[in-house]
Amino acid sequence: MLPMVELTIFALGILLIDLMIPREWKWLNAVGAFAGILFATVCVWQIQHTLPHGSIGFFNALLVDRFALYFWYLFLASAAITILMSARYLDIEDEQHGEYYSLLLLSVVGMMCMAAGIDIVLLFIGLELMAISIYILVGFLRRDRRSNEAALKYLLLGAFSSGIFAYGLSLLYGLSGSTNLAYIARAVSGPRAQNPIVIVALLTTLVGLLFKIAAVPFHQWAPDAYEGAPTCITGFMSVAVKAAAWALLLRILVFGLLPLRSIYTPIMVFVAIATMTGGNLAALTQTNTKRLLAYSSIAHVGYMLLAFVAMGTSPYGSPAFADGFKGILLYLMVYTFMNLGVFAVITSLRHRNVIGDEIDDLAGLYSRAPVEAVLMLLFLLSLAGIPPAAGFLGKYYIFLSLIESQHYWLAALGVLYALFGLYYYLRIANAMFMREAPAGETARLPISLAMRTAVGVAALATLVIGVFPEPFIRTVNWSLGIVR
Amino acid sequence: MNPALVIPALAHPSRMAAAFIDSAPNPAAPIATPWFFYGLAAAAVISGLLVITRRNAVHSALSLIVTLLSVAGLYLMLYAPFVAGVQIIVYAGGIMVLFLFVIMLVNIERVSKERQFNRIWPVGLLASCALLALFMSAIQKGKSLFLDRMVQLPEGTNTQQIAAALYGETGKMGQYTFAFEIASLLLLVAILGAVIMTKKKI
Amino acid sequence: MVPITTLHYLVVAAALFVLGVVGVLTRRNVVIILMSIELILNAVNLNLVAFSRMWGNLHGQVFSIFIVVDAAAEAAVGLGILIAFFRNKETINVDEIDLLKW
Amino acid sequence: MLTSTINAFTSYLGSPLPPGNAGNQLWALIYVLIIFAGVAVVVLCMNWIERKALAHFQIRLGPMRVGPHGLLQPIADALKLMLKEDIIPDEADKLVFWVAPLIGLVAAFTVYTVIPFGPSQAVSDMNIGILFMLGVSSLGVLGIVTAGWASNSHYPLIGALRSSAQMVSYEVAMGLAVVSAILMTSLNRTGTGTLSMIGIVQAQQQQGIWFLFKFFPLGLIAFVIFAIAMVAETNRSPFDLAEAESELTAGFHTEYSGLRWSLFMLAEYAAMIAVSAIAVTLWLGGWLHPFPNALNGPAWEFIFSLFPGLTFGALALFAVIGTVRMPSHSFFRIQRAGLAVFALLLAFIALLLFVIAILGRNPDASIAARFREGIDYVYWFMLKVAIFMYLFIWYRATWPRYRFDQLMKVGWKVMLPISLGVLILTAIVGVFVS
Repeated sequence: MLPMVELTIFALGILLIDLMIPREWKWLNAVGAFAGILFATVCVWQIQHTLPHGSIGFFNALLVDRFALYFWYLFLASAAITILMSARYLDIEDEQHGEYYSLLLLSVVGMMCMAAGIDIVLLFIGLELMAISIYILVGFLRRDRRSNEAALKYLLLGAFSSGIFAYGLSLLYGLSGSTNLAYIARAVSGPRAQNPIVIVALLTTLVGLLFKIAAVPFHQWAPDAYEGAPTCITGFMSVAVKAAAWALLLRILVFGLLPLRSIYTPIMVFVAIATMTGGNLAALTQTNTKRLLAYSSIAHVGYMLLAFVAMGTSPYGSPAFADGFKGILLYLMVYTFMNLGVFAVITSLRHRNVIGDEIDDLAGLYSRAPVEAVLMLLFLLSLAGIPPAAGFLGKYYIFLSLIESQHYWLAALGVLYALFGLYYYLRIANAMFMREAPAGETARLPISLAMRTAVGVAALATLVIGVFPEPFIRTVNWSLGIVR
Repeated sequence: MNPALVIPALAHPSRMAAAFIDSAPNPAAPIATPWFFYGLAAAAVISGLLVITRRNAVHSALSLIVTLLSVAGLYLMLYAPFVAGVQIIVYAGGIMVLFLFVIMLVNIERVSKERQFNRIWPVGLLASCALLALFMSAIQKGKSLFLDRMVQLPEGTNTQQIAAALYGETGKMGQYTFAFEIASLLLLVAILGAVIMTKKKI
Repeated sequence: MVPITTLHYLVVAAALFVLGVVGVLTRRNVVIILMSIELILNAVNLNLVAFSRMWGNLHGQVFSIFIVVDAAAEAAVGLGILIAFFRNKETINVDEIDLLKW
Repeated sequence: MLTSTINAFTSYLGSPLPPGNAGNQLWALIYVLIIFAGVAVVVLCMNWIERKALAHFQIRLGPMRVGPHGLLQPIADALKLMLKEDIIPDEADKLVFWVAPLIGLVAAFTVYTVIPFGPSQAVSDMNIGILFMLGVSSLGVLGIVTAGWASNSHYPLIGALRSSAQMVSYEVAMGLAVVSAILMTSLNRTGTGTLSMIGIVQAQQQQGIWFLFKFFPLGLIAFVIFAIAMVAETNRSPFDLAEAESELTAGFHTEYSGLRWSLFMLAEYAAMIAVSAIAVTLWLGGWLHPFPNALNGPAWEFIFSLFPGLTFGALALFAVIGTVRMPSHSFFRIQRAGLAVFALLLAFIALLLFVIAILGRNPDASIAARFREGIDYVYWFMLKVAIFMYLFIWYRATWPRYRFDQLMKVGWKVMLPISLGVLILTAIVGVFVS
């Protein structure tokens, strides 16, 4: 059974059961959603073992290949950790509703369609299913003005970018007469690639995609949406939504529009540099942790775009291409765990009357929750790309692919910006370890078991991927179909 | 292509070949006079212009309705009666009523009396003009790419054919069945969102 | 009189698209921005239906129906969020959405 | 010009036409004019009938002075409305205030282009007939919303918001009920249904059953849901609280007067006829006479073709009785003469119909036979619609008004689930049957 079907059944079930359970028992929704994720994982696992070579389902709409399966696992993992993070947080915010979990599961359904679709109709509808679910989740704290504003801004810009994206897709349909990416790839190849209409189609599609992955100059929504959203949703957005947008981008640009890469790669160079610069520089001055992490996540998109540049400038299938692709996938996996870990710790700062998203709120965390503080340090080092932690691995492959494709100065720029990153991540660490906790806030933080599990799992994954990278690299190779 | 890196989608285009029907190119029969087209197109664009320039949001909404109806007329000229019907029933009858409703609920007198455009409007306008110029020149230069024909679609069975694409012929699923199911989830999410956002107490 | 071809429809669609973009980029009123997005989606639909006629298959028309579905969902959620926002702060102007820095 | 007109006319009468196609464009234009004038006249008649019927429900006489039994009352009313001062409030949004009634009117009248009075008695047979009809009739909401807003006054605005909320919510249940009827059209050998209004009636003809009785009681439930929703959709009692005098003065058209107000009334009645026509087409077999499967021999055809004449004969009889029973006061002398003339007119029409029925009893290509057929179709269709129109009046006379929250509750929590359930069950049963 497709995991989408399974997740939908659970989402609908949660909506129904939510009506029947009393207020005190609402946390059962979280249990239900978690069970749904587990069942879906079993479904994906089954599919993985019954379809060794990737297969096309639903009359050419879905391509369930290893690439899709890889992303499906990522989405499920991040959704699971997010659910663990959410239960307590929603109680504090007094917004413990079944709809939250239902929307979370449905957004995962949308993401799965984005990763597996090869039909632009399905890709678009999956994208919108995910995006609209997330708009609502961002605005889920309805009485909170910041949440409202974030949702409104995110929706306006998101819908705008979807419109532009759809315009590009409509031109692609016009060029090929089919909504299937394989036909589109055939239609835009050869001498037609230089045609102005093809370029307009590419540009509009590209703008939509860059909006979704929050690349500069289409990033304005990200800091606001990240800051205003409920913290657990911020974590989810920064990893799962980003991974889904990347899956969509890779599906369209690499699987569909590969013939046009001589056109889009130069654009990507500028976008990558601008994204790294913009993200890193803006992150330097932030005082709000969520906003800082939003800019840092933009910066991380910049690194991944570097890998994309390497892919675009080296021949299809060459080592540089493969390493770039691998770099992006590995980076997304690593980023999922380390960033969710960071957000889990920030979420756990939320308690009575304290929102906990300022850097000042982290002051003295070491004395209030030593384990979390240490793990937070691990995540931060990983984000900065310091070797024992997993973050290094993703960066390693990206810079490797850049060097393989002879983009030495781009690689140098990337390393330079990574140092910038180290500075602002260490600012957070400084607050945690060097500063005193504010008066009246010295008691131990009440952290729920689920949250401890979430942080623990994320930390374990970050550490294990960093220390024993071999199986994970093999996984990525497998997902790309590289026999080694 | 390096066989080491196999991306199934590109390696086997034949396997994912959707049997999309390309009917025999027959010359376009005149549907209506070109004046119909010019009239509807002018109505659509002019009222579109009114949408973004009117001070009063209700006037904008009414202009948008005119645009939507003109576009529905253009669909009819393109032998797409079902899409035209959907356009009228969903857009003009549903979405626009929603818009008018919300405008009236959040009706603030002062909004229509203050500055209508944001501070960077010249930049936006300039960028958009550049965009328009880009599009027009692209269409002008790239028109060789488009077939010089308009296939006459069977109007009488338009709905049935769309149904076949969505639900499939008897016994097998259509190309868009899965997307259709996902679209139902999209609508469910929209209902959830509207209820969560507007209800004071869930 | 020149016969009407696909290009004519493309030009109309491009004009509508640009009008929508202008509206999003220049207006302050959130409701009108949402309407401009509807204009953009209409331009997309017009493109799709014209191409559908050009190719003689119905994929474009089916796609345009999906876009209409999406437009409906977006409008419903957008206006819902707008109402929630309006409840907390009595404005619907974009640049007064200023609690979060732009 | 004249000869071409005549040619078009005679060619329409003389040549067999494809179903639902009103021949050439000229004839379509004439058809549109006939329908517009016809609807306007019917609305005038409805006005009289409604007032009389309501009066009789309340054991009063109703209008009696203007013409015999007040028969000329609607004309007097219309004259009065046309001559009345046309007031536009100072603070109103002039343009929108002016456009709003037109939106409603155009929406209500456009619907008539796809109503099939017979297999070829329709202006056009669209592939998307029922969709077009629902879409255009849903545009009527816009007229109401804008009218309420443009008046720039509290009662109209609240009334407009209420009635549009009501119409939009009942449209959902209505649409689902319609879908379950459309689903039934696909239960044939090829498995393809149709949205065309004519096609829907023909499907009932082929399956030999009105969809009202199909899959008993599923068709019936869908029909009942539609029948309730259509009353709400037209803002009629008992769902008329948006125009409730006791709460909101006159709802969205409080600020309207004179001709503009009468346009709203015209639109309301035109919409009532239109939704009744949809109900008749979808569930009551449209132009088919009762029991089309059992009673269809030539003899039955002849008997059914006598019905129009009989109806007019009965009306003439009523008029005669009225003439006889009129009190012999000098005041009533002219009235009595008028009613007698009216009775004679009705009797003449009845006679004409009988003659046509007898002349055209053999189904051949003669003009009489053609005429007879056309009259039959239109007659059965109109008779069914007339029953609905009477029901509208009946509801108004007998039922108390809903409260607004009750109304919304009924719409969303009762009608919607039931119509969804009926739709699903219809699909399941349909799959098992085919």
